[in-house]
This record gives sequence, structure tokens and C-alpha cells, in this order.
Amino acid sequence: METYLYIALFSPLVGSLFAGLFGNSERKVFTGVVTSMLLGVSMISSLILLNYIFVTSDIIHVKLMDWIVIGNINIPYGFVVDHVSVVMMVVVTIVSTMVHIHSIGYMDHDRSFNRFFSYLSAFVFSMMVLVMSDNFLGLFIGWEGVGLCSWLLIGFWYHKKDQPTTKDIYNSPYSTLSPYSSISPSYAANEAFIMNRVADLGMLVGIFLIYWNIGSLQYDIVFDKIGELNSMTVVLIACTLFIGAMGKSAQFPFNTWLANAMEGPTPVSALIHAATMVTAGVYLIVRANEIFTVVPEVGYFIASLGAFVAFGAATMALVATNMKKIIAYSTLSQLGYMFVAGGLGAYWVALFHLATHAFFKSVLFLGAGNVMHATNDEINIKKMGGLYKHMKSTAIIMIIASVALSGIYPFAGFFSKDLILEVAFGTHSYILWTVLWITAGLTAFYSFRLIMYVFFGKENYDKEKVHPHETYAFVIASMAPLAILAMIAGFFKDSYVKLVTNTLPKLNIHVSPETVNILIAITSFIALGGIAFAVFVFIKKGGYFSDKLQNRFYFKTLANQYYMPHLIDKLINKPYLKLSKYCFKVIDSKIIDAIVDTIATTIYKGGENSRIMQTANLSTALKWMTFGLVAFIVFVVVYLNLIVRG
Amino acid sequence: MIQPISISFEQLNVLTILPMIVTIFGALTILTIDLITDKLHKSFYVMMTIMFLMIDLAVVLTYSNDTRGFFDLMLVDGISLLAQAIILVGSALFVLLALSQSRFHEYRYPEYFALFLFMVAGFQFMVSSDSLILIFVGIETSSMAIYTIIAMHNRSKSIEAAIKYFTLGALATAFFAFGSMVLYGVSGTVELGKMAEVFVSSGFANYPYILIGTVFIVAALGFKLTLVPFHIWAPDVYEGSSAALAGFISIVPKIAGFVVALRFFEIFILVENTFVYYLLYFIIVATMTVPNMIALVQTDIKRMLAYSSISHAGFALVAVLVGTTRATEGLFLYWILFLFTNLGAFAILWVHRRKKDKKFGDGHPFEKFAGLVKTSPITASIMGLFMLSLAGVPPFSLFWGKMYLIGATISADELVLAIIMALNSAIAVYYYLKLIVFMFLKDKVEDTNIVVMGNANTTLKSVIGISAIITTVSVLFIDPLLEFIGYYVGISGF
Amino acid sequence: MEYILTIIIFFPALAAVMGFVVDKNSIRAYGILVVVVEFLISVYMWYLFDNSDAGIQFAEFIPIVSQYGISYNIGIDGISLFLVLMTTFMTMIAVIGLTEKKDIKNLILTVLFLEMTMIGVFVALDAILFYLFWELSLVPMLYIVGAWGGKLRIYASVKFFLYTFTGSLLMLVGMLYLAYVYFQFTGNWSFNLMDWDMLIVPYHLQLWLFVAFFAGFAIKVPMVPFHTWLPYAHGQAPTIGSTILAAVLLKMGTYGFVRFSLPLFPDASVAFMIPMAILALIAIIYTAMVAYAQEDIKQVVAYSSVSHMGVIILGIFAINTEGIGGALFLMISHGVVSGALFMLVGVLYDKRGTKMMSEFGGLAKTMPIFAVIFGVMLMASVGLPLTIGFVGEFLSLLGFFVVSPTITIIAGLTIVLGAVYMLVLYKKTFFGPITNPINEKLQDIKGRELFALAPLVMIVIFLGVYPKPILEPVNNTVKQLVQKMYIKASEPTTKSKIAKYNTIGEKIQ
Amino acid sequence: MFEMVAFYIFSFLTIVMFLITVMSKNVLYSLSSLAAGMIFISAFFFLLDADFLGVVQIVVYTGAVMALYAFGMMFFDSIKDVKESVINPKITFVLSGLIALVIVAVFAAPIIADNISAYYPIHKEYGNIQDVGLVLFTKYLIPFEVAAVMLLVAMIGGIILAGKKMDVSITTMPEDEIDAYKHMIEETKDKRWH
Amino acid sequence: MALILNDYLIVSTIIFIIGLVGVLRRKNLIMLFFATEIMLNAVNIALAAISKFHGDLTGQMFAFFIVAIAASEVAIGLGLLILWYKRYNTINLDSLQNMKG
Repeated sequence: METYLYIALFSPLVGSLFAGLFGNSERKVFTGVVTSMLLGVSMISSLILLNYIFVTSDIIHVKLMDWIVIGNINIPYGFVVDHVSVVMMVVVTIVSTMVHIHSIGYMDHDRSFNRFFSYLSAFVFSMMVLVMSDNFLGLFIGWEGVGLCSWLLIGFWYHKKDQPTTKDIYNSPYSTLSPYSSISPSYAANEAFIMNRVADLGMLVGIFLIYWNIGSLQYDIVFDKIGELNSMTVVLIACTLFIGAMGKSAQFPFNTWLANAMEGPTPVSALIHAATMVTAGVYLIVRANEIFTVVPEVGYFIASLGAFVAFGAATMALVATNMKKIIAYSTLSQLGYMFVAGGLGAYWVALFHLATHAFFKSVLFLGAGNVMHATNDEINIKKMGGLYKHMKSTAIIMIIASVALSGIYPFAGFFSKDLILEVAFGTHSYILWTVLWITAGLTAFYSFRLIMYVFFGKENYDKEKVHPHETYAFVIASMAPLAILAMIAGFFKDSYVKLVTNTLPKLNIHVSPETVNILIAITSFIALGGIAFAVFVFIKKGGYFSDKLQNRFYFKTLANQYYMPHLIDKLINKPYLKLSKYCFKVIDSKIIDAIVDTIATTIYKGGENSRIMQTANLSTALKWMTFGLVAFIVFVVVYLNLIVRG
Repeated sequence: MIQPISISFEQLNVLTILPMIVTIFGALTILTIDLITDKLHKSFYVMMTIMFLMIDLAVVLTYSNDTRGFFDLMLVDGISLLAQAIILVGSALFVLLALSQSRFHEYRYPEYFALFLFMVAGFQFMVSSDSLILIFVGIETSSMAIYTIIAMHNRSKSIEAAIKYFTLGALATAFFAFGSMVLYGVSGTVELGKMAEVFVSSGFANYPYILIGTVFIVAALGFKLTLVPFHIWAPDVYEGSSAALAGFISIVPKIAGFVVALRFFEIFILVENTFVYYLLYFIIVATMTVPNMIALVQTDIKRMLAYSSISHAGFALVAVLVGTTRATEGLFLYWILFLFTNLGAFAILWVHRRKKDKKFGDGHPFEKFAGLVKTSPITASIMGLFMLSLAGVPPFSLFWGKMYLIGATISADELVLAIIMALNSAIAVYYYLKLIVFMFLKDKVEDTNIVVMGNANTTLKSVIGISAIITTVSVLFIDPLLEFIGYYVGISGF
Repeated sequence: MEYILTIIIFFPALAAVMGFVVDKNSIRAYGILVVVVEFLISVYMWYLFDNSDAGIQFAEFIPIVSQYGISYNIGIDGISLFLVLMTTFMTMIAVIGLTEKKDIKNLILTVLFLEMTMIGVFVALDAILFYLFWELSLVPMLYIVGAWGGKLRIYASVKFFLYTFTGSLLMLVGMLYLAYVYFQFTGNWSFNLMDWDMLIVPYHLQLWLFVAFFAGFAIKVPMVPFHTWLPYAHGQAPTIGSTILAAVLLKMGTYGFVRFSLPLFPDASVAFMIPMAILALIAIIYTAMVAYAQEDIKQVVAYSSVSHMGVIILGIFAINTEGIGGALFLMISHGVVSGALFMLVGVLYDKRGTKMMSEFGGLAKTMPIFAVIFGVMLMASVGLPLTIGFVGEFLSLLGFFVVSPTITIIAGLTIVLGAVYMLVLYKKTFFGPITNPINEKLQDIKGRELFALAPLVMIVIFLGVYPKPILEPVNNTVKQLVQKMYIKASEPTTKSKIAKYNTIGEKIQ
Repeated sequence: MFEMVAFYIFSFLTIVMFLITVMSKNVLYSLSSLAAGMIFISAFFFLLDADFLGVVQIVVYTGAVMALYAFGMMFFDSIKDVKESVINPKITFVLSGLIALVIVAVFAAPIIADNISAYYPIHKEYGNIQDVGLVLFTKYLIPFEVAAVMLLVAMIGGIILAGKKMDVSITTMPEDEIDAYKHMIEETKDKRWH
Repeated sequence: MALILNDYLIVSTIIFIIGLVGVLRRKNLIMLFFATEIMLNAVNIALAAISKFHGDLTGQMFAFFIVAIAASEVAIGLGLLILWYKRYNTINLDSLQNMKG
């Protein structure tokens, strides 16, 4: 079985390196094909592993070689495939395989086709490392690795120039109504990387704490000993680890990078910023559930933060017209759901929602990709419309995905989402439940608002330039499996539960079946309500927010993403730059260096001043000699007096 | 009536003045030869001089213990022998520089070499007696010779230098006379050894007198050792006299002076007299620091080196203050190493001497050496090497001297002084570096045609070579040198 | 081969002397040959080196000034081994990548002399010998910076020389005093480190001596606020100068701390832990900010060096195996990475004659390979896992965390701020549209430059993935070092602290 | 009694004479006053029954030194006296005054001479001349000889410096000119130039 | 009351100081040399006196040598002056101004 493990792990790397070889040469289709195939291999072996573990339910744990060994610290390259990681592996590999295939079509005309696949596979490899490694530092490798790849991929179109930041809400890169997802791809990339770094610092601290308290970073050892530590330490550890998770999963206040990350090519958004990387935070919580179960209070904080994010993100998605940002925010809000589940101790639920969400959200993005492709990279949903007749299959797939997202029976979303609400209710955290419940409604609404704008109504794009058309068949084919999974994934629930509860704690919430049914009814009702509202309003008015409405403050606030980008720019970026310049121009040059130079110059001046005793004149010289004598004699007198005084 | 006094030849112990006899005899020989024939080239006289000096050195090195002679007037002890050795070697090396390519006035006179030898004899007397009278006469003999020799270079600057030196010297002489008079008045003797006994036995009675006398003597010695503020003459004299002679003045008279200082201050250091301690402390700090700072702003290399040697003198004087055997060893080690380094440095200036350069005249401004590394890398490297050595960059010779001396200072718990010494070396680096910067980092000054080593010939080159080699590989013979010094210092009990 | 160290030290110098004869046009080949041979010798020494032995190996001992206890006493252990290797390696790379045209002969010979002095510093086990090489290394550097540098070259070089020289003179006083202390205790003189290790210096003396040595080392490192010579030196120096300066010369300071301060003054070191850490902290944060404010690429890299050296200091003064070991590793990695970065900047400078970011932009399009290599080095510099930069940084911070979590957390900002200035630099230089038409037709690197840089990339990745070859011997030696400190510690508090910082268990409440 | 009177008279005279020497503008005055002062000093020596010293004083100074100076003055035709532009005379007097003050103050104190023993006692019975001779040719033989050397040096020095050969400076002369010069000397049969 | 040593010492001091004043204020070099002679003679007086009062001959010896020294100084000094005078036709001290700093 280990061979399968290694295959699953390393075939993406091989693919990446292979594509990397041609990184500099012009487009070669086979790079895409090869990488996709290698990922397919990886996917298959992951499935085999899944099957193996499902049947035998024993854990595969391998140690490749030593990494850091010094003092008391001993960190190997170790990998573990257990019930949790295998699920994650499967999800990751499936989605990424499909995305790869899809990208072959999507990146068809791109100059750096090969480079793209190299990066993409590299990302998958890092993701696998993150998922499979058996210790925190190994996880950190993957953690940073995916960060790097996302930096590369967000900034993939590095040659675009920076957009000026304007007040004009329809052009400002900070708003969700403008055609620009952010100032520039490279800017977005850096922002993402740096913000993640901040969070990673938190995670590192967590790792330090674990090391100095337990002396190892191996999951198994840590989870054994974690109980023995005093709760304060554990709280610190949990918090710091969660900070790391916040960064990757773009939880508030680290959320802005995710929306800006939409600068990247759409498949990237699909894979990294919807399906896999952003869920790494959730995975960390699930992975380290032993730590979090010890300190429920932290868990509750996580949950409430999750709920808060879920709602906030959904509200932002309401008004956005930037298609990718809408989907990005829905992702964010779904991540919120997952954290609620994770925080409330329903780890397997969180993981479950993670999986289902991965399917329907990635396919949703890919669909969006098709649409943009068809409309010359148009991104404003108001400039589309009536695309249904041109690209039926995409439309259908996206509708399926949206339905799943809204959580309508029997689609995948329904099972996972309702479970989360059930958990929220079951743990008597009714506020959270309400928030999530409303959010569910909003989710349904904005998803279908998007659908309507894009596929129905009158055609807003200009007919001359844009000739919408369906993409290649194989692209659709690559989306199909995901779409299907989005439909049926829910039915694997029981077997899934059976599998993961080997490692993850079971739910211990006691909600009577009838209440459960009521809950389901309420939720489904609001979801359907949302959809219905979206559809009818559109059919009736052809739009949602009247101009009057659009000038309202709250609309602007939402459109400006609660002004968070502005705030970050005003409160952090600009002051930091100012401070730095001050440090350099004043403290370094004017003070520290000046002091050094002053010392030197004073000595030199001393020379200038004391050389005057060297007049050419002989009398002066004689006087100096006499003066010396006199000085000494005076000293004699002083000295004698001192003696006399004793 | 007077009964005849009979003195046996043995108890005179003529050997004690043998070294001086050699030099004086040599001088007289030269004079006689000059009377007989006048067809002899200067190289002959140079070699004569060196020959006598070498014989003398041989004589000096035959002594192996501390002897007195001539009614205990002569005192040939370890430090005197060491000093004589240094004086003789130094003189021999510097007189070699007379064999310059272009011709200069003084070397036309055979008397020049006679005077040179007389001067050496004067120094020798100076160092090998503890009677103020003989010391005084010795000082004067050598000074007379130096005044003349400087003037014999015969350009207006050198004459001016000579007059200044002479006048100030006369004042110093007066101080010395007065000082010794006072000390004699309160001790009834002019021999430092006896003087010390008297003072100690009388518990420093007539203390004010003693101090006044001391102060005057200090002033006179200060003039010889170029201690601030009695150093004013030094730069002018260095500039006025030829580079060869300037180098000589920076080394040989001072070691003689140091020996006298050692003998004199021992009286007070042994009894840990606070007055002399503070006085010396002040002088040392001033002498290290002030010239250092003045040297920073010099534009002429020779003047810069003048100030630097003043500062070095202050550095070495620390040994007198500390007064331990180790320090005395340090002093001699330092001076021997300094001898070779300075010889090299001044020799290089000397070989670059041009009679009438349309830009630089006959001086040695820094610009003269600008971009030397391009035209003659070897010369530049060697000069740079001497500068580094003077700056105390290991492993070049003077570093070991500095280190040993600082070490000795520290072992005498004079930590502050040690730090002051260190910091002064740090300041000093700047002006030594200045020359290196000019030679290595700057480009040649326009419309100058400096003939590199224009004044050189094989002899001078070999002198430079020798001192360069010694400066570089000094690390290898520090150990034997220390043993040598240690032996002599040991037998004289300083 | 018991004389292998002597060979390694003096081979370059000897070759340099012989090089005077070699003709100007063939000197480059000669130089490359020499440095390669030198590197191979050092590798052979590594092969002979016994990892399991934590003590001194290949020791040689010849008295120089016996009455004063000065001797030619050299040897090598896990601490110095890799510094020597790094020195030979980086010198080799620098010489291979050398593109200077003017006075190439003098330059190469000077570099060879410099190599001798640098190696000497790392293998000397006699204080005076150490000082000797330490000071001597200034001279060639002065020449390199001053003769081949930019506009302000003379100011920069002289400042560099004077500043460091002053500091080290104070250090010399300290050494002499320590020798005196040794003399008082044992009755004979010695500057031999092995002897000094036997000596337990009284506490109050330790403090003063520590300060004296600090003066020498801190300026060299350089630690804020003694760092102002560095930007000038780097800014003015030619590429090869900055490469060697950053890669090796700065390490002398940190090496000095490990070799002298820690074992000789354990109590003082522990007492000064926090002050040193705070200085390091200022260095890390403050210079990171200053770096962010630069417009000149080279200055950014220069200041980033100061910042990273701060992390090294932090690791050293964690006084535990993780910290010191990490610091040593970071010395190596920083040597490689910063050296590489300076060479990369040098490439740009050769092509465009400027180092201003504003002059560039969109280079990733015209010079992709260059951009990739730069990117790799950049990631190594910001300490991405699986690059050489991570291990050292991680271990240093990890090590100090046990001493003071707060300081460590603030210091941890280095991974953020470092990313800030580096990524901004990368964005301004390589990303965005090509604004300046000249950049349109820049050639991508190839030939010698590529040949020089490729090995660096390999090293960066390899040691990042598999640091064991370095960590293993370092681990042994450092363990021994910490034990020595524990044994020598005269104050009970010191003992307890050292013990505490080296054991796992509940601490952070 | 006589002694005391003589002492005061002579000290007064000496001081006055020397004051003239130092203060007068005219070289002739100062020279003659110097000579006079020297003679008065010898009077002190006789007072202090150092007869020999007194004689030497008169011979050497009024004989040799004064003659030399007189010659020098003629040479410098110093009748046109140098303009004494003293920059700031205050310093001079402050410095000298201070020294005088302190030393006189110190010298006012009597010298305790208990431990002072005469190493070379004066034998009244011999008379000064013999006495001096005795010590000079035993104990101070060497200094005596060295003094001789010193005088020789001084003589050589004087001759050289005042000599005609110093009029032209080889040092400042370019090499070719030197050759020309030498040749010219050859003509005039002065053999000293080689 | 008889004379004591201190009287002589004080006289000699005064004369010495007079000489010093001369040295300091004279611009005419030859007159400056006069002043130096005065200083040396002042010392001679004191020496003679001391030797009288201590009954010790050393003082007189010293005085002899000082006389000798004074004499030789005159020779050299005049020689130098003549040399200078030949060049610059002056013996004014202020004419020696070629070197400074």
C-alpha cells in the first residue's frame, strides 16, 4: 500500500517538474495532458487507498527520511494515511484532476501554458504534503508550499499593470462592482502571501509551544500528551494554531486576500481558492481535533467567528456584480459554515461539508470560467445575460451547482449544510443557528441572482465583439464528474460517517427526529424562498437593486467590501511605508550614522584646532616650551598644597 | 701637602669606554684620511662609518654583565648595552641611505661622517652613565653634531630647521642645567643612583626642591623625547632635514633619551611617587593624543610621519610609567621593531626625493604618491606594508610591539591607560590609511612625472627590501628577540 | 594529512604570490583554477572529518612567542567546519561569476589573499592568531571596496576599515586582559583557547570581558546601532566584494560570539541574554523596515543581511542546542543566499549599469531564467520551508522561544516583514508591464553567470530538503558546547537557566 | 660682613647688567653689558672661593665668547638693529614671572642638609686649584675628554657652517648643473670637489 | 647673620629668569643667544654656591662643563646664523617662517 501512498504523493510533483522543463518554451499541449494523467494516477491510487482503509480500516504510516534532527528535536518526512487524510486526499485529487483537464481548454491560448501546469501540479503536491504529513512541521511545509503556489498562480498574469485606486465605485479595484478584482495580479499575489505569513507566524508560535511543552511534533505523540498539559497552555496552542487556520481559510480579519485572489486564472480560483487550499484551515482544525476538544471555549469562539464570517461574506455577495467575487464570497461564507461545525466539535460534519463544497464550488467556478471564456473575459454579470441558449451544458451544470450550494434536497449541499445547522441547534447555540439559517437564505438568493444575470434575461454584452459559444466537449466532460458528485455525494454520507468516525469523535447531540425534520423543513423553506425570490424578481424587474437603492450607504458599504481594503491600505500599508521611510531617512541617516560621523569629524577638528600651536614662529615655540614648564610648576604647587592638606 | 694617589689600571676598567673609543677613533680616522687625500668618493666614507659601527657593535655585544668603570662614572649595564646596540644598528642602517642616486650637499663632506660618528659616541656616553654630568655632556656632544648635520643639507628649510632646533635646544640645555643644579643642591650628588639613596634615606626631605628639579629635568628630557608640549621642534626639523636624517632623528636619539628617562624616573617609580606618576600619566596621554590628531590633518607625508613618531614616543613612554621589567622589555621590543618600520618608511620617502619637481617642489605631499600602485605595484605594496605596520595591523612588526606593550600595561593593572593606547592606535590608523588610500585607491595627479624611486640605487633598494622583509616576517623572530632583550634587561634589573 | 588545515589556509595566499607572474589575460583562468582546487581540498577535509567526534580535529600547534604563550594553534570542529567550506565555496562561486574588467589581476590576487584571512579566522584556536587573521581580512576588503567600488568608494572603504578596526582593538585589550587573568590564575601566559576553556573567570570580570569582545564582534556582525558602515560598504563595493562581505565576513562576528563569548564567559552570556536579544530584535524589525524604504536593490539586500544577522544573534543567545545549532545553520544559509542575491544584483548592474528598482519592471518577461533563480533565492531569503533559509530561521526562533516567548513572537515578524520588502522588490523589478524600453532587449543570463548561479540554487534546495549533513556534526559540537557552559558556569542561577532552556516540559504558563 | 656687602653689590650689578642685555634695543649695549655681567659673575666665584672657576669664567667669556660675538656682530653689521616686533609681551612676563615667583618661594625654604654628605670634599689645605685638578682628572676624567670631543665637534661644525663651501647648495642644484659646477671648480684648481 | 645658600640660589634664579625673559622676547637671534648664555651662567652661580655650602667639589665640576658647553654652543650658533645671514641677509627671528602646521 505504501507504494500507492508514494505514487499518490509524488506523481503531481513529477508532473510539475516535467511541465517545468518546458516552462520557458512556447505552449505544448502534452504538458497539460501529461500532468493531468499523472494527477489521474494520483487520484486512482488515492481511491485505492480509500478503498483499502475503508475495508481494513488500518492506518498507513511511513517515514521517508530525517529532516531536522538537532538537540531534542527530531522531525522526519513522515506521511500518514488515515481515515481523515484519505478523504481529503480523494477530494483534492479528484477536484484537481478535473481542474487540470478543464485548464487544458481554458488556458488554450495562453502564452505560458506549460508554466501554468507546472505551478498547478506543484500546488497539488504541496496540498498532498499538507494533507498527508504526520507532524505539524510537515504540515507547515505543505502549508507554506500551497502559499507559494497560490502566490505564483494569483500573480500568473504578472505583466498586468497596477490599477489606480479611485473613489469611483465602478472602477475602484477595491469594490465588487468594478471590472478589477484587485490592484493588479502581482499585488494580489503579494497581499495573499504576506497576509498568510502573518497568520503563519501564529501557527509557528503554536508549533513552538507544542515543541517546548511536549518535545515532539508528531501528531500521535502530541495528541497522546495533550491531555496532560494544563488547560491554559492548550488554549494558547489552540488559539495560535487557529490563527494559522484563519489565514489560510481567509477568516476575518484575513479575508480580503481571498477576494483579490480572483485575479488568478479561473481554474486556479476553482482549485485553490474554492476547493482545496482555503479549506486547509478547516482541515487543520479537523486534524488537530484532539487539541480543540480539550478546550471547548476556543471551539465556541471559532464557531461564532465562523458564523459571523458566513453571514458577512454572504451579504457582500448580495450586491457584487463581479462574478468571480460573488463566488469567492460564497466560498468564504461556506468556510464559515465549516468552522461553525468544527468549532462546535462536529469535526466529521465539517469535513463532510468541506468535501461536498469542494465539488459543487469548484464546478461552479469552472462554469464561471467557461462563461468568461465565452465572453472575452467579461467579468461583470450585468454585461452578460441570455447566455443560456448559447451554452446550455455550462448553464445546466452551474444551475446544478448552485442548487447544491443552496442546499436543496437531494443535492450534496443539502446533507452537509443541514447537518451543520442541526449541530448548531443541537448544541443549543441558537444565535449561531439563526445566523446560519438566514445566511442559507441569502446564499440561495445570490447564487440564483448570478445565474439569472448570466444565463437569462436580455443580452447585455455587445454583439459585435462578443460571440458566445460553448467550450470544448472535453472541458464539459471534465466538469461532469464534479457536477454529478455535487448531486449525489450526499448519499455516501453513512459510509463516510462509518469511515471517519474511526478517528474523529462521534456527534453527541441529541435532537429528536421530529425536531430534525422541522429544522430541515425550515431550512429548505428559506433556501427555496431565496431562490424563488431571486427568480421572480428578475423575471419581473430584470434587475435587483434600483439606482436609488444603489446610492444608499449600506449598499456602498457592501459594494466596498465593508471598506476593509481601504482600511488596510490606510491603517497598515501607508503608515508602514511612512514609518519605514522615516526610519531610513531620519533615524538611520540623520541620527545613528550622523553620530558615528560626528565622532570622527570631532577628532579631525581637534587636529585642525591643535595644529595652530605649530606656528612657524620660533618665539612661539620657545613660549610653548616655557609654557609647558610653567604648567608643570603650577602642578607642583597644586600638588604640594594637596599634600599639605593631606 | 697632597699625597700622591695611585690608581691601578684594572680598576679603571677601560673596557667600559671601549665602544665609545671605537666610534671616536673612527671619526678621527675619517678626519685624518680626509686631510691626507681628497679624492675619495662618499661611498668609501659610508662604508668606513658602517665598518666602525659594526666593530663597535661587536664590542658592545661582547659584554655580558653589568659593569662600572672610571670611578663608577661609567655604568655599562643591560639597558645601556641594548640601547647602544639599537643605536649602532640604527645608525648603520640609516647612514647607508647616504648612498643615494642624486647628489646632496652634506655627503660632499667627509666631515659629515666624522660628525655622524661623534654623534653616535655622544649617544653612547649618554646611555652608559648615571652621572648627570656625563649624560649632560653626552647630550650636548650629540646635539652639536646633529645641528650641524641638519644644516649641512644646505637648503633654506634645513638651515631654518637647524636654527630652530638649536635655539630650542639651548633652552632645553638651560633647563637641564638648572634642574640638575637643584637636584644636586638637595642631594649633594649628581649620580642618579646615589641621589636615589639620599632621597630615600632622607625620606624625600626638601620635597619642593626635588619636585622643582624634577620638573626642569622632565622639561629637558621632554625636549629630547619630543613629549607634548616640548615637541614643537620635531615637525619642522623633520621637514627641514633630509628624509634619511629625519628617520634617524625619529629613532636613535630617542632611544638614548628613553634610557636616560628610565634611569631618572626609576628614582621615583620605585617608591611609587604619586607626583611623577600623575605628571607622566598626563604627559603620556597628551603625547599620544595631540600629535595623533594633528597628524590627521597633515598634507605632507614627512610631517605626518613626524607627528606619528611623536605619538609613538608617547606610546613607548608608557613603559617608563609602568616601570615593570615586562614593560621595559616591551619598550625595547617596540623600539627595535619601530626602528625597522620607520627606516623603511623614511627610506621610501628618501628614494622618491626629487630635487626640483615643478609641482611638488622637494617635499613629499600625499598627491605625490597618488595612484602609485598603477605605476609601481611593488613599491606601493611595500610602502603600504610599512604603513600597516605603523598602524599596528598584525602580523606586521609593530603590532607585536604594541601588543606586548599594551599587555604589559594591562598586567600592571593600568587598564584605562591600555584602553587609551588602543583608542589612539585606532585614531592613528586614519592617517596611515590616508597614504594607502592615495597609493591604492586614487588615480595619478595630472601633469606630474614622478620618477618612481628616482633617488634609489641597489643599496637603498636593498635597505628597503631588508626592512620590508623584517617587517613582514617579524612574527618569526619575536621570540628570540624577546629572549635577547629579556636577558639584558634582566641583568640591569629594570 | 594532519597539515591539511595549514594547506587550506595558505594555499590561496601562496597561489596569489605566484599569481604575480601570471599574465593579465590568463589570470582569470588561474584564479578560477586556484579557488576550485582550494574548494576541492576543503571538501576532501570534510570527507576526512569525523562527524561523531565533537571535539577539535586536524589540530596543529606550533609556538610562536613562547614566553607570551602565543602559538600557531589551529583546528576545526563542527562549528567551524562548514564556515570554512562555505568560505571556499562562496569564494569559488564569486570568482567564477566575476565580471569585473578593470585591473582584473590585482582584484583576483586580492581575493585570494582575502580567502586566506577568512579561513584563518575560522580555524584559529589561538586568540592572537584569530585576531591576526581577523584584522588582516580588513586590508584586502579595503582594497576591493576602495579600488573597484562606486562613487563614494573611498569614504565607504575607510569607514568600514576604521569602524571595524576600532572595535577589534577594544577586543584585543579584552584578549590581553583575559590572558592576564589566566596568568594570575595559572602563573603562565597563554592565548590558547583550549587553555582558556579550562579557566573559570570571575563573574564581574566576565561581564567586562564580554563587553570588550562584544565591541569587536558586534561591529563586525553588524548589530544595530553599529551597522551604519554596512550599507555604504555594500552599496559601493563591487559585486564580488559584497558577495564575500555578506557571505563570509559578517559571519566572523557571529562565529566569534560562538567561539569566544559563550564558552569563555558563560555567566556573562546568560546575563546578557536579554539585552543581546533586544538588540537583535531591534536589528530584525528596524532594519527590515529600513530595507523596505530603499530604492536601490542592493541596499535592500544589504539591510536584509543586517536583519537576518539579528536572527542569528537571537539563536546564539538562546544558549540551547536548537538555538545555537540553528544560528550556525543560518550562518551558512545566509551566506549562500545573500551571496547569491548580491551576485544576482551584480548581474543586473552589469547589464544596465544601475541598481534602482524604478529603472526596472517586467523583467520576468525578458529574463525568465534569471527571474526564476532570483525567485528561488528570494524564497530562501524569506525562509520558505524546503529551502535552505527555513531550517536555520525556524531553529533559531524555536530555540529562543523557551527563553522569552514575547521577544520571539516579535522577532518572528521577520518572516512577515522579510516577505514584505522582498516581495515588493520582486514585484517592482520583475512584475508589471515593461516600462523602460531598454529592458525590452535585455539578454537572459547564460554562460558563466548561469554556471556560477546554478550550484547555488542546487545547494539552496538540497540543504533545505536535507540539512542533515550540516546539522549532524553541528549538533554534536553544540551539545558539547552547551555542556561546557553548564559545567563552567559559576553562578547557580546560570546553571539553572542553562538547564531550564535545554529541557522540554511545561514552561509557558 | 664684607662677604655680605660684596654679595649684595655684585648681585645688584649683575642683575642690572643682564637686565640691560635683555632689554636694550642696541646690540652694542647688550653685548658690553653681557660682558660686564660675566665679569661680575666671576666675582661671585671668587666670593665662593672657587677661584679657578672665576678665572676660567673671565678667560672663557670675556676672552673667547665675547670676541666671537663681537666678530659675529661685525659680520652682521648689527648696528642696523633688528626691529623687535614683540607680538604680545604680556605672555612672556606672565610665564617668566610665574616661574620666578614659585621658584623663589620654594628657594626661600632652607635646605635640610642632614643626609647630604660631600662625596668629593673640598680640602681647604690644598687650595682650590689642586683640589679641582684632583677631582677633574680622576672622577671627571671621562667627561673632561668628552668635553674635548664636544669642543672638537663644535669647532668642525663652526668651520663647516661658516665655510665658503656652503655658499652654493648642491642639494638644490640639478644633477647636470652640478657636473658643470664641478668642472668649473676643476678649472680653478680647487681640489676639494670630488 | 651670614649669607646662606638660599640667597645665592635666589639670585641665580632671578638671573636665570632674566635670561628666560630675554630668550622669550628677543627677535634678534644673536641677542637671543646672549640670553641663553645668561641662563647658563645663572646656573653656574648656584652650582658654585652649592659646592661651597656642601663643601663638595662636584658643583664646580659641573660649572666647568657648563662653561664648556656654553662656549661650544656659541660656535655652532654663530655658524648657523652666518649661514642664514648669507642667504637672507637678516638675523631676524621672524624670517624663519617657511614651515608650519
